[in-house]
Amino acid sequence: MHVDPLEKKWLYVVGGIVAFTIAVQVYYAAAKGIHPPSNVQTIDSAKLHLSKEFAENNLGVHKNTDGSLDVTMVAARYGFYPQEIEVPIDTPVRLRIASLDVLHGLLVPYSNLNLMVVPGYISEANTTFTKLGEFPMICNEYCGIGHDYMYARVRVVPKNN
Amino acid sequence: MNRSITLVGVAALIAMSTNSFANEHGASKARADAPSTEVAWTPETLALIRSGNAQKGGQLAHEQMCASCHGHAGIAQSSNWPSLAGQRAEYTYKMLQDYKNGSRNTYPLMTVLAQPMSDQDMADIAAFYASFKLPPVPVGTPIDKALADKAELLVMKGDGNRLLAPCMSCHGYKGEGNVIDVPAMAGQTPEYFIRTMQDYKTGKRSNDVYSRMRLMAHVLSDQEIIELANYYANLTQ
Amino acid sequence: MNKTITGALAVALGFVVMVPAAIANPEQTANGAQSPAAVMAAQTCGGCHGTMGQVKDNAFMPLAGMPTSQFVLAMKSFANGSRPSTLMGPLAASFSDAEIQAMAEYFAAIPKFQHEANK
Amino acid sequence: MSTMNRRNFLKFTTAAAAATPFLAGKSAFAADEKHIVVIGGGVGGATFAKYMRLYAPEVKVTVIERKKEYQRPYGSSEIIVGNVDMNDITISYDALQKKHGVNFVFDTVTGVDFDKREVSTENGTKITYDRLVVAPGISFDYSGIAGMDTEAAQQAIVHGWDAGDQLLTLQKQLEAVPVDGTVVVVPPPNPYRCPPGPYERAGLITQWLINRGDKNAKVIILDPKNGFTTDVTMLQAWNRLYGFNLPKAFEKNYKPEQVATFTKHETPGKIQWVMAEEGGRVVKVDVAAKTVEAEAGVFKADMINIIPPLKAGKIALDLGLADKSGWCPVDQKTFESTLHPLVHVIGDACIAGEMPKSGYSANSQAKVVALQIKALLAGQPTIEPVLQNTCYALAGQSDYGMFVADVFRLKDGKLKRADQPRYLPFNASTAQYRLSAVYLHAWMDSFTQDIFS
Repeated sequence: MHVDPLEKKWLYVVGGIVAFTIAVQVYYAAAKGIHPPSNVQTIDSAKLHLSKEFAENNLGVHKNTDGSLDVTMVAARYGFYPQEIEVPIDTPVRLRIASLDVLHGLLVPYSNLNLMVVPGYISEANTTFTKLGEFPMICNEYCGIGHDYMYARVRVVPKNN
Repeated sequence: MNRSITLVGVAALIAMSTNSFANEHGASKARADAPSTEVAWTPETLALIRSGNAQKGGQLAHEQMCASCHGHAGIAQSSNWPSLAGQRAEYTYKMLQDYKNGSRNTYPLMTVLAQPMSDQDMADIAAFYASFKLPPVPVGTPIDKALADKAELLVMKGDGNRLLAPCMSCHGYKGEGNVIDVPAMAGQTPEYFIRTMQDYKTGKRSNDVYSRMRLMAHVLSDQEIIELANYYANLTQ
Repeated sequence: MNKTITGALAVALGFVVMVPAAIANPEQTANGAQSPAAVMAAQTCGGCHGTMGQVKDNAFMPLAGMPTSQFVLAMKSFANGSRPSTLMGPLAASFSDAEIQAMAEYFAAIPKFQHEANK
Repeated sequence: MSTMNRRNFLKFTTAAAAATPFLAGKSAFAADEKHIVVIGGGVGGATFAKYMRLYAPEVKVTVIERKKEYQRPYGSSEIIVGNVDMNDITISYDALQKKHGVNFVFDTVTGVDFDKREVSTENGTKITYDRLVVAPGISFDYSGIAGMDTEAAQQAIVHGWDAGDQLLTLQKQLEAVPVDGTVVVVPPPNPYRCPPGPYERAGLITQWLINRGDKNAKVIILDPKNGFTTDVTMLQAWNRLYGFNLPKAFEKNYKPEQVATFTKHETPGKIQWVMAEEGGRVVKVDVAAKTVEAEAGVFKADMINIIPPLKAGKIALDLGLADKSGWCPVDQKTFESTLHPLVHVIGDACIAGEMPKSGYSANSQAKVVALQIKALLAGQPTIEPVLQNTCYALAGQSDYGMFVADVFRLKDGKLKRADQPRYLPFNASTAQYRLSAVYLHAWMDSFTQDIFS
């Protein structure tokens, strides 16, 4: 097969770019431990309510000693629990969420929160809310006929409130 | 903030509603810290329920005198008790387990009946009731059609402002229930429906995982509950 | 509280407090319209099913407001054993058809009892 | 909710007027207002007062009672074994007064002038009545038991059959019983209050000793009778639970195939029942030596609970309402005393044909009397009565219940029970025993509500 030498050079360049991109991702994933915001840990979805972390009384917002917040949530047909959470603005939040039943998604507009909640896994995301107000939590993975109705809210309030 | 106050209130109610007889039998525990139910839908549990023997269940139901309140074919003899005909086996099974270990303590009588039952017994009884068709519109209690119609919006659309999902999203368009343990409600007696919802609303009943029903009941008005009761009683399959 | 204080005062002064019986009570109004025979038959149920069938305990069925046909059917099926029971079988068998009918009419005429949680 | 009609409005105004006792004497009442006075605020008296007001709101009802609070005797044996405490059995008279408009006079009745229709009390109050209802309960007659006739003996060996502090005494005595000690329970002869009660108590004590860890607990019932209400069910339960052996003399009360279902236990059971025919009748008690001498022999015990023969409440005896049997004869249709007109005697104290002396009987009688008095006051004919009794009992274990249930009607002037089965069937299912226990506990509440709230 005849390939024009110029074309050949460009093929090498493109191949190099692809390889570099993959290498960067592999490097960050393997060496720096950076993953997409989900599936950080496994958990038995069927026994979620019997676990310590996702026990009903443990859901919601917890304050850490350094002032940052941990938010524990559960997605279950058809809702997010707790249904409403309140967080102060400009505060680091670590969200950990698990599904009781099927695949769900969690999206909060005006934030970088957009993650899949896969049954059997705990999904984790770090964020900081920078806009005051009430924002819906939306399920963006089709999870059943109640998919549209997974009503829940984040209320971002001023600090020291 | 409101929500957490509510939750504290609910927890307090739960703590207060422990029943003396159940206490005596060790069925009731410190509800505030206990999970809403001990039942987990593991593959083993689901397999056990699938293996339920309806015929054995019928025999057991006879021995346990279930028919006295729930009727021979699972259609309640009087308005006060639920019909069990056509109920999802998982739901019946879960209720029996919840009664047994005190997660549901609204009826001490059921706790006492469930205590001697084995897991297999419960699966059998659940299979027995699941083998019937859902009940027809209850007789003896007049159903208010006008009230029933008013509930349609809530059933089909819910109310986003109150974070209220439509009932049908879980309980089905025909009130037939849904996997795994979402109960069927079609043909249920209005009295029982109202009492159940009020028990959820006040927190007297708390065996719904993650308060899924309590949260709904809490934002429903008493009038809406009555409308829904008529709606579901009036649903025929 | 008030009544106790007034009562104590009156006793101290050698009076007998005769608080007249005058508290309007919906239960009284409901009983007035009933036939004496119906009231007589229905009173036997009260010890378990509550005054006028308005029991507050879950174990017993509230009878107030129960449709006549439902009541009669329940008693008949208890009596002939087709509805299993502990105590209702022997009891239902001891009442006559006329008494059962009278009870049924009595309870059907009483306003339906709402459990406290339902209010 | 309730619309106020003119009559009720008038009553409210009267109520308001009378709330100031200094201004409103009796003159505040309509001259023709009928006044029923009730002596005794127990189950019978309290039920009567509530239902009289319910059935005939125009009638004034005054209850004269010694104690400010009521302690229910039904279910009170559970105090001894610690299942409930005194608070659980103590009931307030508030609802009767506030909700039902019943007058209460907390005082002791000293006499009744039947001609003047006037009751006098210790504080010197005189109360006139149109009809008098006497519900005095029971009193105790120790005269037949040698060794129990002194005050000291009666304080050392208590009956605990009328609620009160004696229950706490029994509780302490039971706790002091040494491991594998012996408890003797002596039920009274017929008739007495709460027919299955003494046997239920014996069962509860047995269960308590077992729960405590006694391997060889021994509860002996020395009985002046050859049977008791619920015996057929109770003895079967004890055979199952406590290694009880059926007395030979009692076997005739079962069918042979039923006797065959009883287990023959090698060792004497944790509970024993010495029936009269086998020498259960007690003749003498030695309080100091803690021995009970029965016809069958002398029994040494660590705790003795004797329920002596009973009679009508003291006030009924003092007022001459009782006959030589110690109980009060009445017209069984209206419960009007046959010895004094315009006086009705209800509850344990009266002779009510085949009706047992029980809380439920008293409750049913009280309602009947309220209806009859309503008719009598209105000059109408009295009504053919129908009454009911239900007694629940535990075998000992708190999930093993049983009952007796009867309906009574008037036949030839006497209350006769309907000829129907009255117990759980011999082959009753476990669910039926368990449910009976649930109903027993539920009944404690619903029954109390029917009377007091």
